[in-house]
This record gives sequence, C-alpha cells and structure tokens, in this order.
Amino acid sequence: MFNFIWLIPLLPLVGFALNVFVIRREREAGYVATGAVALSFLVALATFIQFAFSPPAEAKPPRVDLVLWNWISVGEFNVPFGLLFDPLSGVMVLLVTGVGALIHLYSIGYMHGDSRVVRYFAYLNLFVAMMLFLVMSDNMLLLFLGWEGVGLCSFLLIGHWFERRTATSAAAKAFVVNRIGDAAFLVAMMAIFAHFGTLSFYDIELADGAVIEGFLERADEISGLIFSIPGQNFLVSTGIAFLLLIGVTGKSAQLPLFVWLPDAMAGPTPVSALIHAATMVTAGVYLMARTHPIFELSAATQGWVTWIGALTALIAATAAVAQWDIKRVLAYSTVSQLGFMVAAAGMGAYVAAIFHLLTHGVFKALLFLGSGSVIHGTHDTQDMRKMGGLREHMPTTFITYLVGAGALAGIFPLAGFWSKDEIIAHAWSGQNFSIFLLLFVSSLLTAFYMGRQIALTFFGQQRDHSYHAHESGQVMTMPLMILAVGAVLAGAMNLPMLHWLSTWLEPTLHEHAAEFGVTQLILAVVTTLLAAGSGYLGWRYYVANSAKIKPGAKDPLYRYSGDIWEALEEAWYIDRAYEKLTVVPGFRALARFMAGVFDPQGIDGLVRGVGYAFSQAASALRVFQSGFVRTYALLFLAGVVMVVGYLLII
Amino acid sequence: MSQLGFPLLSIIVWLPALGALLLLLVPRTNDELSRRASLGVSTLTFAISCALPALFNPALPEAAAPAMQFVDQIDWIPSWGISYNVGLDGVSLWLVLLTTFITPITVLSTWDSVHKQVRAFQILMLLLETAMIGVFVAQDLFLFYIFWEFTLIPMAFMIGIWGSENRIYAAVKFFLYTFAGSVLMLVAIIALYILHRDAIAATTPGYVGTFDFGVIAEHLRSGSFVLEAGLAQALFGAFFLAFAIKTPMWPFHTWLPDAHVQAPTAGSVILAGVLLKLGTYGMIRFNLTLFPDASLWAAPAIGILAVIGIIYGAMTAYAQTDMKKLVAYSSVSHMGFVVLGIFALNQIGVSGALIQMINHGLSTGALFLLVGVIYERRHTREIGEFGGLWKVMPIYGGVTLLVVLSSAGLPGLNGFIGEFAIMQGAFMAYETGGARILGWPFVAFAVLGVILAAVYLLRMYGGAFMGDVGNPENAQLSDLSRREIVVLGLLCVPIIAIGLFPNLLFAPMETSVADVLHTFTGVVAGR
Amino acid sequence: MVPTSYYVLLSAALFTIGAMGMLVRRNAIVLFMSVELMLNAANLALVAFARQQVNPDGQVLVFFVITVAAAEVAVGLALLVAIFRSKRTTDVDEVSTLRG
Amino acid sequence: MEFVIFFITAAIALIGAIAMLVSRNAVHSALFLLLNFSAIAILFLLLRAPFLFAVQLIVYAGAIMVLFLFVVMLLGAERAEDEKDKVAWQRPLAIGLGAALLVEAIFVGFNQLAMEPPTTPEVESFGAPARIGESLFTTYLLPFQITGIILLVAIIGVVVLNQRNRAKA
Repeated sequence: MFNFIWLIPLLPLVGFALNVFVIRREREAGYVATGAVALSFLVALATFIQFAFSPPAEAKPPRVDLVLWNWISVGEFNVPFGLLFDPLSGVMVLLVTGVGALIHLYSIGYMHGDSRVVRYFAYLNLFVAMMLFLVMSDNMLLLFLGWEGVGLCSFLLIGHWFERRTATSAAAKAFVVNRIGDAAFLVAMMAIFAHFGTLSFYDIELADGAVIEGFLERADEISGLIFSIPGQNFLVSTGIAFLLLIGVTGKSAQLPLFVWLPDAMAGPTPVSALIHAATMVTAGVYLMARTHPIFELSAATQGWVTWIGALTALIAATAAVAQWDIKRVLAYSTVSQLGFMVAAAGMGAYVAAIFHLLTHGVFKALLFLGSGSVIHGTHDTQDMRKMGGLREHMPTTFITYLVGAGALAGIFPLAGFWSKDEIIAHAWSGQNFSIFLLLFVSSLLTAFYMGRQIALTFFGQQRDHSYHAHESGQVMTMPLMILAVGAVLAGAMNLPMLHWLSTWLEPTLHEHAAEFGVTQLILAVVTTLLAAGSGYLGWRYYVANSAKIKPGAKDPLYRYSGDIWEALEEAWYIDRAYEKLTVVPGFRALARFMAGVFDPQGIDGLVRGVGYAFSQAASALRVFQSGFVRTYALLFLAGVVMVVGYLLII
Repeated sequence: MSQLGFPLLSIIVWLPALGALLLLLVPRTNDELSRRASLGVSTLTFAISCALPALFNPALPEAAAPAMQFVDQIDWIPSWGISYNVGLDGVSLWLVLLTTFITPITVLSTWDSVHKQVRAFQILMLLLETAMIGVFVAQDLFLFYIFWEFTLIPMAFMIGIWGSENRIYAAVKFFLYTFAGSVLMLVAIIALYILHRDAIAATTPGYVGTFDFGVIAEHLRSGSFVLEAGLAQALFGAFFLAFAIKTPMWPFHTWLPDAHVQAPTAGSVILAGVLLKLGTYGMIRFNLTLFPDASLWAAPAIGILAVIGIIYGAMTAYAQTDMKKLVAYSSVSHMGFVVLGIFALNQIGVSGALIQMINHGLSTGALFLLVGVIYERRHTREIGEFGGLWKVMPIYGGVTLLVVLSSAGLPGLNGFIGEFAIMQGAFMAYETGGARILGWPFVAFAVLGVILAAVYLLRMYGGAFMGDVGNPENAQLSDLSRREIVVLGLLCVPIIAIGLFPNLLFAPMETSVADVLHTFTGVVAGR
Repeated sequence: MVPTSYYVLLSAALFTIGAMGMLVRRNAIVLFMSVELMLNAANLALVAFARQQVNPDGQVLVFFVITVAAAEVAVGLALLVAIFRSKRTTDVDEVSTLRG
Repeated sequence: MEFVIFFITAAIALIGAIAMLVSRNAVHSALFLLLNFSAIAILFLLLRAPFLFAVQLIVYAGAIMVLFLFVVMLLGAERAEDEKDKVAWQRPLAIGLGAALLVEAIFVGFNQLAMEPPTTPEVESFGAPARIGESLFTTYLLPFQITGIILLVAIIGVVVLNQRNRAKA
C-alpha cells in the first residue's frame, strides 16, 4: 500500500474536481463526495494496518516518504512535493478521513434542499484534501499549503450562506485572523530554511539516491544561536518557536487570536463539526507535536505555550457557560479544549495532546452533529431558550448527545476522561501548580456548561411552540450513533498501563509513556467525581430554574453575578476590543488617511507641484511667442550676431 | 544569426508590427475583421514564441558575459557601435512568453471593452507588443532605449483616446512621468558609452565604442573597463530612477492609479500585465549586471522603499471604493515585493522576483479583466454598488475567487511561490562576510503585506460578491459569456500550473540568474 | 582681377540689407523679396569663393540654390495668395494667430 | 577696367537693394530688386560664371520677378503697410543688429583684404557651361534629380494650395 498513499489526498481532490466541473445535481454530489472520502479512509486504513503489522524496514524509525515531484527548486532552495506516512500522520489521517466521511454522510441529510449543495460538497472535499496534505506533508512548505488551504475552505464554508451578512463577515474574519497567524508561520519557515538549509522534516532518500536532509533531527544545531534586535538578544530557537506559536494561535483559536472561531458558527453545522472542532483547528496542535524538537529548544516559548493554552482553556470555558446559542457553547468549548491540548504540548506532553486531539475529534464532532440534528429538528432554532424537552421528540439525538457531553465533561469511562485526565495528571506532576489549577477549574466548568446545555435543550418543557420538533432521518442519526460508539471506546487507545498510543507514537514524538501510579489514580478519581458533581450541578440548577428561562430573558445566574455575566457572554470583551477600540478602527483610519489625504495630496501633490512649476515657468516664456513673425526674425538675427561674434572672439 | 539558422527571435519581435501594417489594409469600419486579424496575428506570435522554451538551452556554460541565445545581430550605425542585436536568456525568456500570451488574451477582451476606432486600437496593441518584446530581447543599449520609449506611445494613446472621462490628464501624466525617468536613463546610457569607449580606446586606439550591452558587461567583469564608485552610483541612480518610475515603486507610483482608472480594460491589462515588468526587468538586466557594487550599496535603501511600497500600497488599496483603483494600488504592493526580491541579490530572491513578475502579470491582468467584465455590464466599479454577485453570476464569482486568492498568495497557486521565494531571499540576503543586506527585519515588515493582501482583497470580494443582492440592478446580470470564459480560463490555467509546478519556470532561468548574480556569489545564507 | 574679399564684402552688405528688410518691412511680398536678396548675396559669395578655389562645384551649388529658391518662391507666393484670400491682407503682423 | 566695372555694378547692386528696402510701394521694390539681380548677374560674369549669369537672368530676373510682380498686382498689395506698425519698437533694434552684423562681416572681410584669386589660365575656363553641365550630370546627378523632384512637389503644392472649393474629406 505504501506506494499508493498519494491516493489518500487525491481521492477527495478528485471528488472536488468532479463536483466543480461535472456534477450539477444534489444527490450525486453528496454520494460522490462521501464516497471519495470514504474510499480515502479505506486506503488510509489499509495503509495504517500494513504500517502497524509490517512497517517499512528500510527507514529507522519506520516511516513512508513518497516524493511525488520536485516542487520548488531554486539554487539551494529545494522543496519536494512529498507525502509522509508515519505513526503521527497515520492517526491524524484516520481521524480526518474517518470523521470526515461520517460528516459527509451526515451532510447529505442536513444540507438537503439547500440551494448550493454541489458547491458545499465540493468545498468539503477540498477541505479534506487540504487537511490531508497538512498532516501528510513531509516538509513545512507543503504543510503550509494544507495549512492555508484549510483556512481557505473554512472561509468558503463559513461563507456558504453568504447572503447573510454575518456569514460573510465571519468568513472574512476567519480568513484574515488565520492569515495573521499564517504570516508568522511563513517567517518561521524562512528562518528554519535560513538556518538549516532545508524545510523537510526528516531525511528523504530520493529514487536517484540523492538525499534531502531533514531539519528536525538536526534541531540541536541552532541551540545557543542568538539573534538580536537593538537592546535585546534572543535565542534563534525562541524566535522560530514563537513565530510558530503565533501561527498555532491563529489556526487553533488560542489567545489572542481565538476570536474568529465563535463567529465561524455562522457556517453550516456539519462544517462546524468537521472543521471547527474535529480537524482544522487541531492543526496547530499537530504542528507543535510534529516540530517539537524546535519547541523543546526554547524553554521560554514552552512557557508561553503552556500559559496561553491554560488561559485560553479557562477564558473560553467561562465564556461557554454564559452562551445561549447551542453552537456557540460548543464553539467556546472547542476553544477551551484546544487550550488543554496546547497546554499539554507546552508541558511537553505531546502524546497526551495528540490523545486528547483524537478523542476530542470524535466526541466534539458528535456533539456538533448532535446540535445540528437539534437545529435541523427544530427548524433552524439555535437559541437554547427556545428549546427544552427535546429528549422526547429526538431520543436518538438525546442519547448520543448525552454520551458526547459525558465524554467532553470527562466522565469515567468515556473517551474524554482518559485523555483529559492525562493532561491534568501531567500538569500535576509538572512543577507548575497554577497551570494545574487553571486546567482543573476549566475542566470543572466544562462539566458545568455541558450539564447546563443538556438541561436547557433536552429537559424541561418546550418553551417555544412555533415549530414542531422531530427526530432527524437515518442518514443523520447513523453517523451520530457511530460517533457515539467512538466516544465511548476511543479512550481505549491509550489506557493507563497499556499505552498503545504512546508506544505507537514513540518513534515520532520520542516520548515515553507516563508513569501511572497511585497519585495519578487518586487524581483521576477526584477529577472525575468533581466533574460529575459539577455536571450534575449545572444540570440540576437549570432544570430547577427552567421556569425562569424564556426567550430573550436573562440567565438565572445573572442575578448572582451581574455584569460579570455579561462579560462572560462577550468572552471578556476581547473581540469587541479588537473591533471597536483598537486594531480594526485604527487600521481603517490610517488606511483612509493614506488613500484620502496622504497619497493624493502628499505624494501626488508633489508630483503635480513639479508640473505646475513647469507650466508657470512656461507661461513666463510665452511673452516671446508673440505671433509676429518679424519678432521671431529679430530674435533669430540677434542669435546670428551673437554666434558670429562669439566665433570672432575665440 | 542565431543557433537555429533562422532569425526566430526577430520574427517574434517584428511579426506583430507586420500585423499592424497589414491591419491598415482592413477597412476602417470593419471592426470585426480588424479584431480577428489582430487576434490571429497575436495568436500566431504566441504560437511561434512557444518554440522558445522548447528550443531554449537551460544549461549554457557560465561565460564571462551574459550568455544569450537566439541572437540576431546586424550592424546598424557602425560608426557609433550601434547594432540591431536581439537575444534571449533565462531572465527574459518567460517575460517574452508572458507578453505573447497576454496580448492575444487582451485582444480577445477588446470585443467587450473597445467600441470605437477599433482598427486603430488593434494597430496600437500590436505595435505595443513589438515594442514590449523588443525591450525584453534588445541586447544593444541604444536599441533597448528605442524600444523602451516606443512602449510609451501606444499606451499613452490607448489611455488618451479610449479612456474614460479624465483620460487626457491621465495619459499626459503617464507619458511625462515615465518619460522624465527615461531621459535620465538616456543620459546614463550615453555616459556609459563614452566612458566605455574612452576606457577601451586607451589601450586600443581608434576604438569607436559600442552600445552592445554584452560587450560592456564583459569588459566590466574582466576589469578592462572600470567605473569609479561615485560614477557607478550616479549611473546606477539614473537607470534605477527610470525603472523605479515604470515599476512603479513608492513614492513614484501616483501615475499608476490615474492611468489604470482611466485606461480601457484592455489597456489596463497590458499595462499591469507587461508594461510594469519592463521596470523590474531593467533593474535585473542593467542595474545588477552593470553596477554590482552600487547595487550592493543601494540595496538596503531600496529594500526599505520596497517594503514601504508593499505596506503602503496594501493599506491604500484597502481604503479604495473603486475596484479598479483597488487593484491598481495592489499592483504597487505586489511590485514592491518584486523589487525586494531583486535587491536581495541572491538566487532565490531574484528568481522569486522573476516568477512574481509573471504571476503579477497573470493575476493582476485577470483582475483587471474581471473588473472590466462587471464594468461593461453595470458601468460602475464602486464596491458599494454591488453585493451578492456570486449568487447572480456563479461562474464569474468562482473565477474571481480563484484569481483573488492567487493575488493574495494562497499556496498551491502561483502568487505564493513568488512571494515566498522573494521573502526567503530577502531573509537570507547577507554578504559573504556576514554583513546584512536585507535580512529578517525586512521580511518581518514585508509579511504584513501578505496579511493586508488578504484584508483588502477579501474586502472587495466580500463586499461585491458576497452578501445578499441588495441592488435590484444587479439581480438580472448575465453570467460570463463563452468568450469571457475562454479569456479568463486561459489565464487560470497558468495560475494553477505555476503554483504546482513552478520548476517548469525556475529551471530555465537558473543559469542566467546565477550569471546575473555572478558578482554577488558568495552571498549566501547567514547561518 | 578683383580680389575675392571685395565680393565677400559686397555680399555681406547685400545680406545685411536683406536681413534688415526682413525686420522692418511688413508686406509679406517684400519680405519674400528680402529673402531672395539674402539668397543672392549668399550666391555671390559662393561664386566668388568658387573662383578663388578654381572649382566649379561652387557654381553647381549656386545653380541648386537658384532652383530651390524658385520652388520656394512659387510655394511661398501660393501660400501668400491663400492667406490673402482669407485675411484680405499681406501684412504679416495681421497673421499672428499662433501667438503663444 | 575690371575694377571699374566691379565698382559700378556693386554700387548699382547696393543702390537697388537699399531702394528696395525703403520703397513704400511694393511694385517699386520689385523693380529695384530686379535692378539688383541684374547687377549681380553682371558680377557673376565678372566672376567667370557665364552659365550662372544666364541662369540668374532667366530664372531670377525673368521668372521669379515676373511672379512677384504678378502676385503684387493680383492682390493689389502695393501698399500693405499703411496702418500703424504694431511692433514699431523693434525697428531701432533691427537697425542696431543689422549694423552689428555688417560690422562683424566687414571685420571678417578686412581680415583677408588681400585675398587675391589665383591667376592661372585655368581660372578663365573652369566655369565654362560645359564643365558645369558635366558636373551636374555626373557627380551631382542625384542632387540634380532631387531638385527636379522638389520642383515637381512645388508645382503640385501650389496647385493644391490654391485649389478652390475642395470637396471636404
């Protein structure tokens, strides 16, 4: 199979091409798109199995590297268009294609009757292809192609219903905010090339015997190198890692660039599930895991990573508590969970980060699809104040949602328990107690807001009777059930004591399985108990106060917290600060000044000033152009006299 | 005669001019026929020019002088050492192809955008093509200057006759501004000729001098003709100013928005697609080759101007409400990248700059065509007048999106390759000794241009193409016609192809770029 | 024989008179006459120098000058007639529309 | 003897030229110019240029002067200068400049006052019409042809310029 790994990203790409150029009918579009991704999943699975049982012998540690063609080669700058399949890529590919295929299937039902379904499926296929390029790239540049490509697809899919202004501006915002991170990523890449002379991750032996060197295994070469900006010296590794971190904050929606993700919920719900929960936003975590040798060289950046992750986790979790929109809760929850992963990566617990990435991919996709099912079943209602009591109308959705929520809250023995617990255990065994505290509180809040959401959505009485709630069709519930099973079982990947995932990833991440001792056991028990308690509290409180909740009303907790609650609703006003106070207005004003005043009057004024001076000087000379031929003759004669005189003198 | 035994390059240069003569035989009122004839001639030129990359030998051994291929040389004014001398190397190869490719596309677009005095327009277009190709292939400074100036005349007429309300002002400004720069260049060319003649005549009495660029460059390299540092810097400045105005670099850019806004669509496409590249081509061909020390001396200052141009152009573009003006200012930003790449003075930077010239020609040309499409339908280009165009005109929306993304530098499309190579080059622009020429601070600012490109292009795209169809006048617009699809489709093919297979372009230019940078070799990464 | 310089002096005097005519007279016809006078002065000098050099080329040149002068007068007078037709005058000062 | 003839003809030429300059009537001017041309023709003869003597008389004194007189009378422009001179201020300037030019010319002339022509027998025959003709049709054939073309163009030009009621293109 190893020579066919190019099929994995190609199949969705073919689906994209078919949907763009050939297919015009909705039904075919859905089937083709889903089929392409499903086939891709099968190829990936086959490759994965072969890799697991008979890994390629020639490479040590085992990895498959397939150079398709020489992409860019200018002078010493050589970047192949090469695909990589190693343990880390393998699990990512399975997640992307597996969850992706389910979400495609789900979309057939969810998007039925939409006016631009063909286009939708085309974008979705393109997204999967780009995501696969991202995780299967063997060099930074191709990774960047996927990195920006998924950003583009995110833009397209958020803006799918571009008739709505909110969707358009959310799409543009997502793209631009991502672009800020991407720009830092670009510079990081250039720095890497400038210092290592290559952008490939690992050594590649080409068919003709030539070797392209990789930089990850030589990362030590830059340890201790410094660069300086006036007055300050920095480690080169810190510079590179920090720039990568900025890239990560953009793509993985971390502080301070997380603001685009909640807005991104303006896209169709399956998109939120696939892109803004399961796959694209995790790209940052994947990147950090992939380039961990660089990060490990810079303790300063690792500190930043950890703190950014932990703070994001807490801030987003608090914001999630105060949302009414069913999808915004999940959006902030996603930001918060990504914070967990980033913090884990910062602490050096890459396996835990990837583990949580994988489980989160499954159960968050489940939750989003569940919320999509709710939205679908309630005829595009998203405000949880208008819901309530839906468990009777939508039993399948309810059960699966409950599983997903439990997994997210970290209830034993669901997937989230295992992965989140591993991160918290790392924070505990690490030296930094404040990080542990931040993450711990965030995880309790997670349970709380999921309890709140379940109570508001599925329990109590239906508060708005303008719609008739119904269960979604099989094409939508089927993926829910499959994912629910996944959410239950995914934790088995890396059970303590067995450590399958740790072992599997060890060749790539060079991280040995964490010790599992009594402390960890106690911690796990305490965490899950407290989480369960917190979740119950959330559920209990909102079920009890269900009478006070009406469309447009304030949250029952508002009377205790007052203005703080409003701050929570606005995610601590960070977004508003950008948009209303600082960055955006400042940029607009400056741009207007340049285009309206400085350019036409300053620079062009100078230019026209020169022209004006010449025309004034010319008018002065017009006196001589009297129109009298004889005057011209006179001047002519004067000239003759002068020339002859001059010749006589010399 | 070239290595082929027949003057292929001269045929390509003069075929359009011959076509222009033939067009005189077409009745003045027969618009359709003159368009077809012009399209036929320019397509034929393109077809013939396709032989160039096929026959091009990418790996000529590095010689003392720039190794030209397909050389045709005939004495012209022997007593001053002036000859008709055309030749091609890897630097000019793709620019010639860009010219021959863009011209038929532009001609094809005149069916929709030029409605009066069609024959005259086509004649000017073909003459312009000859002049533009001539600039790229002329190897004699005198010949170069003639072609260079000759590009001005047809373009000024195109703006002045077929432009919109304020066309005369724009045409005169365009003409005077660029002319002022080129006169300085003429002085520099003559000075170079005299200095070179006198220097050589000192050892070879009776030497009449030469305008042959290759000979002068060779003598400079071999040391038989030495320019004093101050003099070299002055000559460098004179050449550079002419090229900087044409490019246009900040702060010499103000003629560009006026010219673009007033010019007809076809004129804008040619202007942005090819004419702007004359300036940056000149920088590579003349400034770098003739005055290496002065280039090194001036590189940081020029780099700063380039970076200012990148950011300034992007910010100004953002504040525009007229789509065409927005695209025009975006050119300032993109050409800033090109200049930055050139003055990185290393292989990656200069190759990237060359690729970026091609990319800019394709993407910006396509953007102007796209703006022209909507202008022909609604006779306005204000973003605020539109909204939801993607819904009304889905194909148009899709194509525009692709081109916008290419212009914004999305990886996988052509724009990214150029921008990345340029910035990578600038990042690693260090002298042998480790002294910084450009280095990372330049990149740190230039990269803002990448962000801002997304900002202003998405502002345009989001404003005009997304959102709901608010204005009832837009509700019934017809989507792209078959001809428009062909025109734009042709541009989209290289946009994607270059993004995925840039080596097709990089490979032939490698030796020639290395040769231009001959003097700077050793300028490698500051590890 | 008469020294060449005498002829040259005469030629110079005639030329100056012709030039003065250009400057002080306004009648376009008289202006033409002055031009002819200047041409003749030049011719005289040419012929004198031809004799000095004993070279017939000078005379050939004068022949050409006379021919071209004839053509010039013909065209000039035709222009004059055309101008007179629209302006009803031969005063050159009246024909000053090309004022800057 | 030759000196006497020279001085008399030179005087006549000068008088003719000055009289042309000062005559108010254009017809008088033309006639004085005729006098001047004839004098110059005689000087050509003195300068051993018999061919030019003939040409001068035929072309200038004959054809051109007739043309002048013809136009003057056709247009009735004998007295075109009766109105006030608009640029009278330049008259003194013109006289001053003319004087300066004359002084310069005389200065040049007196520098080589003693420039005597060679006295070889060759001088007597070099300007023979046969020599001139030979020269015209061999060495100067191309200029000669060009002169012909110029004359042709002049003819066409005159016809075009004075065509009345031309159909508007």
